[in-house]
Amino acid sequence: MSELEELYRRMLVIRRFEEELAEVKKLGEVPGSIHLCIGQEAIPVGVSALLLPDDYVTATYRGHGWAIERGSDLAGLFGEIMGRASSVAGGRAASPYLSDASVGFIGENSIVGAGVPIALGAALSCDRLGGGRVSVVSIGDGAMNQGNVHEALNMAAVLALPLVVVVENNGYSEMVRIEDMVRVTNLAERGAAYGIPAETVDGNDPVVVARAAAVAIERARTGGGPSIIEARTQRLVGHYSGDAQHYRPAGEVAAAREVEPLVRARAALLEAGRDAAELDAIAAGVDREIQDALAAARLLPLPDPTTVMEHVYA
Amino acid sequence: MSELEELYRRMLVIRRFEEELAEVKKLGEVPGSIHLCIGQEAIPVGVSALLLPDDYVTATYRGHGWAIERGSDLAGLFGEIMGRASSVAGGRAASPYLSDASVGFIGENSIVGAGVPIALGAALSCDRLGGGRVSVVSIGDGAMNQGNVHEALNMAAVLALPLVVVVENNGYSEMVRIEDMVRVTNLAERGAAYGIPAETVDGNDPVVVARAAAVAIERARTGGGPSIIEARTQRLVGHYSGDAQHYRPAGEVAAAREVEPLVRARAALLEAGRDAAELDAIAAGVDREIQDALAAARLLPLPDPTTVMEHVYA
Amino acid sequence: MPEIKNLSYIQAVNHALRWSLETVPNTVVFGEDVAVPGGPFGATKNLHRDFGVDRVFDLPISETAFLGMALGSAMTGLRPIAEIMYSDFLFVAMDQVVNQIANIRYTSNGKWGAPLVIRTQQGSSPGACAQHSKSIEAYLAHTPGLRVVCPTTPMEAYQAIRTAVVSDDPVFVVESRMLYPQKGEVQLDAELWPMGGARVVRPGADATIVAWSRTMTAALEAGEQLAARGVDAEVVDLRWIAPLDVETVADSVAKTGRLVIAHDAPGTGGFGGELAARVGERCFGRLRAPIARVTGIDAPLPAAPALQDVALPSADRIAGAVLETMSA
Amino acid sequence: MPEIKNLSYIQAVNHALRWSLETVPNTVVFGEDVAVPGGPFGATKNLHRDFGVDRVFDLPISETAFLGMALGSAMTGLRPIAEIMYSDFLFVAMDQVVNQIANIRYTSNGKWGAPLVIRTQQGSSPGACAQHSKSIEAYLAHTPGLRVVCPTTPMEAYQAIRTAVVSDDPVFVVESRMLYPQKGEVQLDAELWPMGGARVVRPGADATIVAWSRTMTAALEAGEQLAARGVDAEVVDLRWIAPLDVETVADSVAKTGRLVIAHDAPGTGGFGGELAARVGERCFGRLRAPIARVTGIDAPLPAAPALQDVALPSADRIAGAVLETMSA
Ligand SMILES: Cc1ncc(C[n+]2csc(CCOP(=O)(O)OP(=O)(O)O)c2C)c(N)n1
Ligand SMILES: Cc1ncc(C[n+]2csc(CCOP(=O)(O)OP(=O)(O)O)c2C)c(N)n1
Ligand SMILES: [Mg+2]
Ligand SMILES: [Mg+2]
Repeated sequence: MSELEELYRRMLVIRRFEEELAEVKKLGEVPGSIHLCIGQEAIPVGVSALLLPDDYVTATYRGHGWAIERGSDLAGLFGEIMGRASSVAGGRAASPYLSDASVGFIGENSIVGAGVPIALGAALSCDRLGGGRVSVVSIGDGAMNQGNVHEALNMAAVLALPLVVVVENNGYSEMVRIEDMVRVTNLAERGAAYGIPAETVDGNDPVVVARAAAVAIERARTGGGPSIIEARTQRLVGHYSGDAQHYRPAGEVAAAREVEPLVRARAALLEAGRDAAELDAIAAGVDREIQDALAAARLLPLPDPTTVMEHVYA
Repeated sequence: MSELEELYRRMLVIRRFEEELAEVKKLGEVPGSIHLCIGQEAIPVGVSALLLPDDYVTATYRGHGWAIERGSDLAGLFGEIMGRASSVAGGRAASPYLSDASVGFIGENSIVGAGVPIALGAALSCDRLGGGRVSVVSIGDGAMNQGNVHEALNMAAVLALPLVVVVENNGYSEMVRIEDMVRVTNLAERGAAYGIPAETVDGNDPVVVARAAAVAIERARTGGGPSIIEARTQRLVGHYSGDAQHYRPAGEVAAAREVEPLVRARAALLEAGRDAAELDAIAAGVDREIQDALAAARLLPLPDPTTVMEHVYA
Repeated sequence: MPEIKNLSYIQAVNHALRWSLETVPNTVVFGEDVAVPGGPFGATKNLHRDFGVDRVFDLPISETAFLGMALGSAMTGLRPIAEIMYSDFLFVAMDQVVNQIANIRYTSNGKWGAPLVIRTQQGSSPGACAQHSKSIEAYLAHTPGLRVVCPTTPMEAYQAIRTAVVSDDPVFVVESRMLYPQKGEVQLDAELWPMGGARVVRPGADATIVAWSRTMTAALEAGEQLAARGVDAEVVDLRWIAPLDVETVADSVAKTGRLVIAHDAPGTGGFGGELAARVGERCFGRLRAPIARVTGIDAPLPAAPALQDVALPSADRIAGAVLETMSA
Repeated sequence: MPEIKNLSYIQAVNHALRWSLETVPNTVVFGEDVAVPGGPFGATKNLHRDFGVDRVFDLPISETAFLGMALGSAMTGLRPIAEIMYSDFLFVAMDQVVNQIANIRYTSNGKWGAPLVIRTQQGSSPGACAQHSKSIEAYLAHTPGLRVVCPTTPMEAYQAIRTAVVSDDPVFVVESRMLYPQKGEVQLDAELWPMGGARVVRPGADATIVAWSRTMTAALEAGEQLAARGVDAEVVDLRWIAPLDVETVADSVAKTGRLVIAHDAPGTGGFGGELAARVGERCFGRLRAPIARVTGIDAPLPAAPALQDVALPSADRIAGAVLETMSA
């Protein structure tokens, strides 16, 4: 299987997971709101292709894709989001704050930017405990305006820690445009303020993302310190499950659908000689995987209310 | 009187105030610690030369010079710092947190960086209420690593507010060197991250500072948005009153004394033809002013303990 | 004839903000998604359209900077109303609250003031994670210099915001997300209410229940349950956390001899402790049973509804606590 | 033979940190001015020299980032000990405390943990401004998931830090700047103490005084004053705010029937309210007088000593409150 084909399959897993989740949400099986990464799959997939099992990943509320790429159990993820006694976080965290220690997933974070200082801590462990491990953190474009991110970037540079900061620039923070909230064209321009190598890449191409990640991760593994990768992308859906997207100009999403990662990867694969049936078979396989996981999640029990006070302390 | 001569005199006022304060502290008349701006006088003097009475100034705990330049009553300042019922803040604020609404002095701040968001607010008022007023805020080099400063700089740029941020880069944050705490050579390099014009200037020359301030303040007054001025300087004394400065390399302070603003200004004035006696007369006048203020402060009563609950609320 | 409308809580908030922009000079409204989008919950709907971008504007995700901006602009002539989207997010900007906004009047000896309003909303909802479900009034209550109100009805919300906007003190209006859809009558041209004051919502003789914020719903329901069982509970809405109206509560307890305090925030260190301490002192010798507290668990709030159900005060639990004080 | 030294409180802290670096694997110490300078108060003196820059290092003035770093590194194998120079500065990093550090064990269903220590110091001193004089224990106490200790003597400080460092929970060691110079005997090779537990420092029969942090000094002095007037006060050092040892306090009050709680933090919303509420509940019917609180004023703390003198609990005021409960 070619590199792209594998990346394509992995993006499909995330896409189908998210789509299925949207359906399950409509059925009333998901309490609370969910923030889907539909359209942004190339980023977790491209970056994670370079990661090893004992690396660490930190993400945001829009982090299902990162958890999946880390190798979290799909049924456990569905279950967690559906408020069940999941293998992931027992139903305590839900969609926007889940974590999974078993796969080095530091977790999502629902406080904008707050994951970066935490990922910095994981990078400190990687550095001090040895083994060439790295800590990757994903944030959104809007998060670049939070003080916590600024502080952590500077500190990562000063301590030369193995931290890779991935900025998934989807152009929006909730309902406002990033160009109205900063006075730089590319967020990667901020790297210079910290002395951190930074580049802006096409976030809808997993191969491009993987190439940038390879450089950054190699730099981190070999003591070269932090990097910033700004990956340009678009979300094809609302900020959260109930978002009517009135704020998006007409045609924007339709145009985005033309250049979204799965459409592009499929076209590239066809171009490279794969036939459609082959790709459909991959999709069917992914679909089964997702359906099985969802079915398994539906069998998970609800959390036992008598356990509500467990794990506040060690 | 020439521009430099007036600037020299004003620097002398600050210098003598601070020196006298150090003496008074030694005499046990000042409770708590004080953070003197000795060596950095050219910065408040150079910037304030361009300010009008209804502009706003915000500073740090090292802000006596800024308060003096704003026109705060010298006796009131001494009294405030000495824990007396002063005209400045009634003894409630002391050396590191004093403010003076009567002269548009938003105040010092003892939380590193926290004055910048507040000064941003004053800039918002300047903008929305009209009149071409500006808000100036002084911070230290170390404050550039606080999240609050980052957020406020970006916001000032986005809102194009009349804010002038003066970074008094004295090379140290308490006992650590700025070059160990950032990976840029000049802090002004960070301006680009916000799209804010920024420059690094000689902070020991009040004329140079005034020139930079003129540009920044004019920009602010005319709707051109914020600016950053990094003024390079050195403190000739400890971070605070009890600081033995073990962390400073041998000879550093001695070398700094050769190029400090008052020495340089005096030399320049002599060079320009002023004679020493003239300058000594200025110094003597300043000295009297300071002595008178201190004498007046010593006559101020202690705050009345029965007023302790006043002014918590309006 | 008074102008009375049937409005949801969030609509009442919108009306109060509109009133402020129309009536109180130099009012500005800012926060995240408050302008063009009209607010994540619709609180600021159409205000940007009607009052323009100079007065109603969106900001980057920089709460520290914009609460600082609220302070600095309030000191210098504006009357800012800032929105913190979820009360949990206040913690990223807590320095500006605790060390700046709360201090300035006192530390300037009254020469500066901070006439600003910070609106936020709190409480848990099904599926909300621990970072979107805190109830924060106790953190604010322990910070002298602030005023804090937790409105529970559309009319209360309308009046609380108006009172806050004309106040020369910094006021936190802590709204309740769970109550946003609830409707009620709002008299738009009502006189302004003074700041402070609890309200006896349900008079009763046997026991006193005090609650605030979302928990009032459970408290009132408990009152009904108890009535059905022949226990006549007096239910008091504390409303203002600061200034605190202990008198109304103490008067009620002097009458009933029994007190149950309910709130969603964790019990330990919650504001219920303060209230219990004060009433315990005032009503010493007049209490017929120990003061009981029914509160959120001493844990971060779990997201799964199955766990949330036992994590927060319910009408059942409040009624149960009252019955226990009756048998004490 | 036990190894006993006469140390100041700050020296005891230094010894405890040294013990941690020597004994507990993967311990790291970081903060502002803690490495080469040895700490603003000397707590980390020579640790950088003896353990190297990888384990003891200085950081930029970025408290949010470094508390987050403490959390992330604690989750992944290190045992960080972070220093927040003044407790007031914690508010700039409060999100990492309230929304991150306190949550992670619970929200991960026990799969992640945060074995970290945050040392800070609190309290007012003459001339200190309102931004350098907060007492913060109540904010922490209301945040489930944290452990909080306020040591009052060199030996307490030494043991509290050691207990904190080996704990798998996040522990705040809230030291007292005013007590730093005070000397006392420290047994360096003492067994570790378990976490929690108040201590009866002065046994007595007539009334109970509970205090913690700096205020213990005033409480003990009040005990002496009262003894001179024939009142035999029992003085309890609460020590751990979380976990809280109500039993020791309640046992004392069951005996004396009278309770005065003293702390420097503002009274309203202070931890004294919580304690009063708990004891009020437990000792209902056994109290001979209302529980009294002697606290810092409900205001930002003023800098001038003339104002500070009346702003904080003194031995006189505490003794006065006890006498009042005696005559109730
Ligand atoms: C501190 C904080 N402020 C505000 C929010 C509310 N909020 C949630 S997501 C979001 C937008 C974030 O935008 P971006 O960083 O671009 O990420 P994206 O959602 O686009 O992935 C905001 C403002 C929050 N969760 N935390
Ligand atoms: C938030 C916060 N963290 C730490 C401190 C302690 N502190 C006071 S001054 C200072 C150094 C500041 O350095 P810089 O910004 O360069 O200003 P300078 O003192 O050199 O004028 C520090 C760390 C503080 N006051 N506030
Ligand atoms: Mg975005
Ligand atoms: Mg400096």
